[in-house]
Amino acid sequence: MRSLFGAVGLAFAWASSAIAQAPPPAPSAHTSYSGASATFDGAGKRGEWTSQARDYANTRYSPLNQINAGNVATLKIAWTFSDGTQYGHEGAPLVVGDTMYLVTPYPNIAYALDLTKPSPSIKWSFQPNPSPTAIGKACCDAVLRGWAYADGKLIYNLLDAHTVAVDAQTGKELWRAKMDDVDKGVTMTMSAFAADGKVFVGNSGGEMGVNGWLAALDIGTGKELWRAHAVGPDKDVLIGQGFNPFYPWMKGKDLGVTTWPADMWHTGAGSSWGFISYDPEQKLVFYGTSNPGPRVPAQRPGDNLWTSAMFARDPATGQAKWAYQFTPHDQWDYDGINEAVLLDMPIDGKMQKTLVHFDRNTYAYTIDRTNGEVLVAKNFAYQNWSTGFDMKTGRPIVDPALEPKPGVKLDRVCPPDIGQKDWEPPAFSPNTGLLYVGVFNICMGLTDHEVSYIPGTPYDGMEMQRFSVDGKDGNWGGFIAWDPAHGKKVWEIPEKFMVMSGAIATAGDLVFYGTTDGWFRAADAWTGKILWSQKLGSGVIGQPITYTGPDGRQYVAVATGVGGAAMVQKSRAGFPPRGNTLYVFSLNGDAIQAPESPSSGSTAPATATPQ
Amino acid sequence: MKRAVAGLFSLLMLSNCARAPLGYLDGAGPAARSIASLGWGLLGISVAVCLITGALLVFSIFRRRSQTDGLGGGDDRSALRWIGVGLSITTVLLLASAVWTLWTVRGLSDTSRAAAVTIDVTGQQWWWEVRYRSDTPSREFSTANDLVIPAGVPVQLNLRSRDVVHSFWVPKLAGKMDMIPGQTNRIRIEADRPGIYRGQCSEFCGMQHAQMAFFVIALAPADFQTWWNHQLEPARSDPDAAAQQTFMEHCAACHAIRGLSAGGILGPNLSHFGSRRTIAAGILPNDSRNIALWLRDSQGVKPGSKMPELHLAANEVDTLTAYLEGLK
Amino acid sequence: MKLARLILGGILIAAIAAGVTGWILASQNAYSHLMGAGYDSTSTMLPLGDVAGQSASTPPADVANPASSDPNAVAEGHKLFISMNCAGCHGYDAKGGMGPDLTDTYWRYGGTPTQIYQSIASGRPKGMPSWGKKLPARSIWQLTAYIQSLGGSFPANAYQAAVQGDLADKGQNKGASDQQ
Amino acid sequence: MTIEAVQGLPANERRRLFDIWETAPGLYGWLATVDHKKIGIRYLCTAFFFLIVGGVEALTMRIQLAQPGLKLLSPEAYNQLFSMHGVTMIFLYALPMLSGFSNYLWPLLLGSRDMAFPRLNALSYWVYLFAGIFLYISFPLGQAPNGGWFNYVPNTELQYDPGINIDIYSLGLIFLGISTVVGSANFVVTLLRCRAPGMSVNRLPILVWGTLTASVANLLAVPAVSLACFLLWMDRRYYTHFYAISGGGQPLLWQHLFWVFGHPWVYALVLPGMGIVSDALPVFCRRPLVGYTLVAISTVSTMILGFGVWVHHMFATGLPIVALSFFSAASFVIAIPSAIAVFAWIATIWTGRPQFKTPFLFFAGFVLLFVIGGVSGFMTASVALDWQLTDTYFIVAHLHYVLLGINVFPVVGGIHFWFPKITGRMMDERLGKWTFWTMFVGFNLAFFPMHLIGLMGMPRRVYTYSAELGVGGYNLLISFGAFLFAAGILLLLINIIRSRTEGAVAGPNPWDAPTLEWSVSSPPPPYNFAVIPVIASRHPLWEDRLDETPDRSTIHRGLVLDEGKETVGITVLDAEPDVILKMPADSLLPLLAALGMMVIFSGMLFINYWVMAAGALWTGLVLLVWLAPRDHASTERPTVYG
Repeated sequence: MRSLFGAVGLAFAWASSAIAQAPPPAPSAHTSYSGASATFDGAGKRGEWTSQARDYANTRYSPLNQINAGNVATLKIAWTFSDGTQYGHEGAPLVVGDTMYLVTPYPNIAYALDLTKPSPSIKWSFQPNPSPTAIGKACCDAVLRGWAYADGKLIYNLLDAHTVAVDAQTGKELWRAKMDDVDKGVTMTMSAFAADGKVFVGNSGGEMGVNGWLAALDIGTGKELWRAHAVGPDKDVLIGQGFNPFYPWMKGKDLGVTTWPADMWHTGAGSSWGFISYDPEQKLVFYGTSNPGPRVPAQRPGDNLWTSAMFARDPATGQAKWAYQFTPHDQWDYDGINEAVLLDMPIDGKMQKTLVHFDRNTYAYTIDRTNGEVLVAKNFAYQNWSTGFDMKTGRPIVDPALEPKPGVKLDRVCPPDIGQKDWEPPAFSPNTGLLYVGVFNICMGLTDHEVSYIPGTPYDGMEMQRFSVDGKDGNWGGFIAWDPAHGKKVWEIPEKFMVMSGAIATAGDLVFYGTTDGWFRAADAWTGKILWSQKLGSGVIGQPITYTGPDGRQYVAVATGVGGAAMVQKSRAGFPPRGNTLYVFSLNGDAIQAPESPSSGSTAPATATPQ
Repeated sequence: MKRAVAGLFSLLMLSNCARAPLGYLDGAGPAARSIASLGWGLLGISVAVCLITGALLVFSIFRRRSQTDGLGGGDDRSALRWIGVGLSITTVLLLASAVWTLWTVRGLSDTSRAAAVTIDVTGQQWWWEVRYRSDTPSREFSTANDLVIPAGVPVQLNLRSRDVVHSFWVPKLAGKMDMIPGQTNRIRIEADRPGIYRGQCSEFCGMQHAQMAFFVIALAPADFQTWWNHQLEPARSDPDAAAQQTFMEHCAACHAIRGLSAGGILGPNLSHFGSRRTIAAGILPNDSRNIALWLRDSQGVKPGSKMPELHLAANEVDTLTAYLEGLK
Repeated sequence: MKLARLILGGILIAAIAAGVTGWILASQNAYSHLMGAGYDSTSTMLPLGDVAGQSASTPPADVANPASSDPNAVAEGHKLFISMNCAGCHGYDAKGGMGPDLTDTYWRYGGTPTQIYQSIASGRPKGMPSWGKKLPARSIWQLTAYIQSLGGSFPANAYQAAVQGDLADKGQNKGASDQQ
Repeated sequence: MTIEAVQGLPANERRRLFDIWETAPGLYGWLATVDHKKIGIRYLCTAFFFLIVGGVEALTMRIQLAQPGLKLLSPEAYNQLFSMHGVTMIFLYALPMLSGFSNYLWPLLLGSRDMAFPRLNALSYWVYLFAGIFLYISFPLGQAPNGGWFNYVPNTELQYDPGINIDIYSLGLIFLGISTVVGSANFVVTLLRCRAPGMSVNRLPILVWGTLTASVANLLAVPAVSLACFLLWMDRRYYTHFYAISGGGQPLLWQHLFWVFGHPWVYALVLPGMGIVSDALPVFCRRPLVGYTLVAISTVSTMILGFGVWVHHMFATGLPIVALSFFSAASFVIAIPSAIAVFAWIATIWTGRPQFKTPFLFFAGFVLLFVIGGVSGFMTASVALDWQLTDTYFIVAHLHYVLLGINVFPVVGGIHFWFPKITGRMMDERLGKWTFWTMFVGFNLAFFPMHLIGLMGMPRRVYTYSAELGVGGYNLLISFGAFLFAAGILLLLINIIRSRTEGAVAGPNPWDAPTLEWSVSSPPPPYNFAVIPVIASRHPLWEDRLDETPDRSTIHRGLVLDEGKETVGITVLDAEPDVILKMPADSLLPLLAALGMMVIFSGMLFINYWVMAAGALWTGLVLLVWLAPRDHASTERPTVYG
């Protein structure tokens, strides 16, 4: 049976690589394309995966190489685990020591799985019982993008705008902090991010006219240390003396107020629901802010700072060091929440401390992370809203014909609201110097409707139809390798559906990613040749990880469970059913085996449920 | 004779017309004034033509004739010559009028003087949204049915419609300009001196077209700045939390008040409602009696209005009235 | 010929009389809809509470939508659907998004006019806000009329099926619930 | 119907002709007649009926507007009334009334026995009648059109007007358009082929010129509005986006299509009226019209220019200034042909010897109203001034001076003038004068003050107005005037009814008029002319007295054509006899075809495809029978009598 699977997988891998774009001539003797490197600070032990991105720099790179281009074809399912939930599964399981931590989408049940036993073996589970009201307030499915582990605690956000910390050993709730009011449309879907002794959380609800913020909580108590808003006066945004953005148009007093019509900033969104990164050397955290509210630009003339932007903040005080707005006066809901990958690389011969950010607006930015200067800004996929990029001002040049006007239909704006890359995080390999990222190939028909702010209802107004750039039967997505120093695409694997899963890269020169229609693939990091593919039970929009088990084997794990923004494709043929299952792979499917006789005395899993 | 008397009578009436609140034979700004002088000119020509032709007609009917039997009559050729003379005069008059018209149009479309303020006016069934534009977005705000402008300077208006075709008309200040969905028509108005000028929708726009009026209030430039700054402040917070709660429950889905989390855009923004002249688009003076009447019986006052019957309790009407009136 | 004229004249006069009377009556009638008359009495008849959660309680009478006789109701309801941000959750085509699809025949909380009215007026647990105070009864009935017009509504006689979420019943074996 | 009144032809011959041409008796004949005179009278009566209906609508509105803030009518009722008033007066009264005159008079004026296509003529009437009924069915349904006769989108799109009100309007106008186009084509071909020999273009009565240019204009203009209405119906019922900006449509497209039709149409409503005056006024001045050629040319040039001024209805829509300037200049220029006509009429009166008969009063009154309506039009032609004038009561005053002045006054004058020809009896002269003065005074009381309230800024199409405007007193006066005017119409009606039976017997030519229709008995025999006359001048009956040329028309000698229902067809330019045209007998086909179309349009109204298909099948079958091959014309030489 397994060999049959393998054969099918192999056959498919071969077939898929045949349809993949022909790779460019490989660089001689495998030298890094960009010369970029990362520090990998904050990563756990070599075989662990202790945070969503594995390290502070957001690389999703694992030094494991047991599985490599030579043997990946024999990868098989070792074990699976179903949690029974139906909403989209977007997070990466964490492996700390011998335990794997997994949190489901709403109702946000946490599971600890004991990896020393034949899996899955539930160590404990925890049911936080968030309010069901939150389901109807979450814009894009009742998802959760990840969870953090720090100081023996599993810390994560609940959909109903709470943050909860659970004892990683026992599954007992340690603290629960109410961060905002779900009745006003605030939900929390981002992954908590632990660094510098704090945990950082932000809100979702950019479609609901919320006021966006990022907060730092004390890991031990859940006490709020500071909260930085994205809109409003400088004292709310935590902009003070030390704030020094690179571009002059972002300097000035209370720009979070003056770039909005009177009082409109109160409902100006700018929520933070993407991944955070941290530079311990400079003591800066980096994160993006969402679209302005309402999504209809005609109702909010001005640049609408600090929405669709990125902040660099001091984790101790929250004070901003610099900020950069990717899409001033964001007219198409492009957001700026996508993550920053912190890399050092030579640009024009000079070594620079940079961050790389694939924006939903289809520009891939390489930015000096010390001051916010844009060093490279190039399109990583097709777009038509911008006719170019002004390197002097750091502003994209907008095509006036594609600026929406209420009630007037625009037939084709590319990309649509979800960009050509949404929140799904890229991976970086220091060997190739490339970033690997799932992208889209789509456009939208757009009609804006002026919209009322009614608390708890969408402050939205965008009527959209999304379709492939290439017409009716065209592909909706792909997976690319990107050279961040030169702003060039190195290779691309076209995919029928949007690629909404995260990617990882390994020292085995492999990259792993999943597709909306349920394929999980391994590709050669240098050439993009698909070396292995496996069809799974539902679509993959989660993030894979790789770890070393207690048995010394390298495993690759990914959770399926289609949902989230991928649901915009649900009416297309081949779209998979919902349903969440964790799949764990190993070479030949080997795993820890059950004892000879099924033990009746095996310990029942401990459950902790707040009553 | 009868015509002549009627003509004289009507001339007397015309000066009356000019003084009427919507009369445009007496302009209060440069644009309206240049049209008014054109109007007086063409009116003069018209009256003269009517009087002369009328006199010719009457005389031709009653003039004394030599008594001859049978058919025929005067000489066709001389008659044709007189027709030629009449035609020449007509042509000259028409040419002169056309030149005068085009000259006036040229003056009206002159934009060499920079506009002091740009205001978006958006027509909708059956009221006017007025939005003040600024290079500093935070100085922008919305109000309704009162168009406050600085006197003595040109004001640029961007006219749009949110539903059907409307037409923006302040006869004392400028001619009409239609508000057509999907396009922005631009017009300039200027008032010579502070004052209040009536405006009216003048394109049929559905059931309540008749009751879609507004007022232009021209202030001295300094007063205008004071007014603008005052408008930018959030609405005065009413100590009566019950009134705010009632407002949030029953009104906020359609009306906005800055400072509350009320952000409805279907109806006028009520942030400084208490300082407006009228309610329901220029049809009722803004006083507590009328506010209460409007809250109780909007469909009786303005049938078909988009303001629904709210079926409020009497005490709710009272608290809301006091609250709204207090939003100065 | 004379008879023909007489008959013709008679018909003409009768037609004019009928036309004028009809116009006065009908246009007054159409007007009364705009005034909102005729809605409030019905709304007070509606039982409050979560219909779907109380299968044991007596189901509410099959109240027909009082807006169904108003030719403008569906159009007005559609406008409200957009302007009250319903479309933000349920989609501009009402085929769902953040909120459920309103065009299919699956109803979480029942698909009769009364139940739809209830869902709008009182809200529902999974994030549906309550509109009972924000909107007058007439507007909610217009919204109900629009949602009924989407084709996913149950006919009134399939009421039991709506309550039980069982399409197979289709209201044919109404006695089934009595035997339970 | 005395055959003896006709001179020349022997009685048995006339009997034979009578038998050939007379409509069959009884109900069948009543439904199947193709006689242009009967159809013309039907047109006149139906249009007069709609005039009264539209008038009653106007009076109702005038009660509502008599004082500020009255609440007699709800806004919806008022909007339906003013829309139907416009639709009725413009579409169901003004043009059909003129078609009635032209239908009745054209063959008589041209010396023919019938129109070129008698069955089309009947079809045109039936379609008009059914379209009128179609439009008025909306009343008992309480859903009459309520978007004004101009029906601007998007106010009339489904989103803003969800009833069937506008569907009735758009389908009704398409339906009526069929009647107009068919009728116009018939007039044009009749002119080209069915004139009497010798009736060259320079001998045509001005009424013929007027109706001809109007008909050509209709052929070009009506398709525009039919298309506009069809697109609107598609927008409303099939969710297309011709006018909706949400789908890339253009609201201004409607205005362009509508006014490209609307403005020429207004001229089509007045040119035949001006023709009536140009033909009948000289009779009462006892001399031919001064400047016939000039007037004929001005008629045609008015129409041509009329196609180039439609944008003056859209001066305030934000079109580019250059375009506005062009259309403004064109609108000034169009005053010139009208001035020619006015000067010609005054010169005719001046050089003639007026006889103060009732028709003369109407025609002379018309000249004054024409001038007033003309100069107010001249004011609105000025683009800058129009920005103030448009959509105020000044325009209401202007258009009523134009449409009532140039259509109703000549029409009422024309009724007095041709009543003896149609019925054989004179109308009462004393009552006629009372009618004139009541109407004239009432008219000016009702509409002259509208200029003033327009200048005072009272907007049009409002169901009520504020007392602050200061126009309450004028409005009361206007309402009084309107009722006085209506009283005049009532007097006219009384006069018509009384004189039909009690009027003095008229004889063939009671006014001693010069044109061909007065050469036959009153009322004319079914075959019009016993022999086909040969025409030698513009004034066949005044030739001996005027003695302009040595040639004389031969009226009682000529072709007899008694082999069947026949008339003569001429060559287009020279008016030489060419063929003998076989005319169709009574036929139910026109009625049946019109009924079928009524079914189609009813199906379209309620979007019932079965009804539509049934109607289409029915109409198709009727047309198939209609078009079955038949002996149309014969080239045999006609026999000549005398």
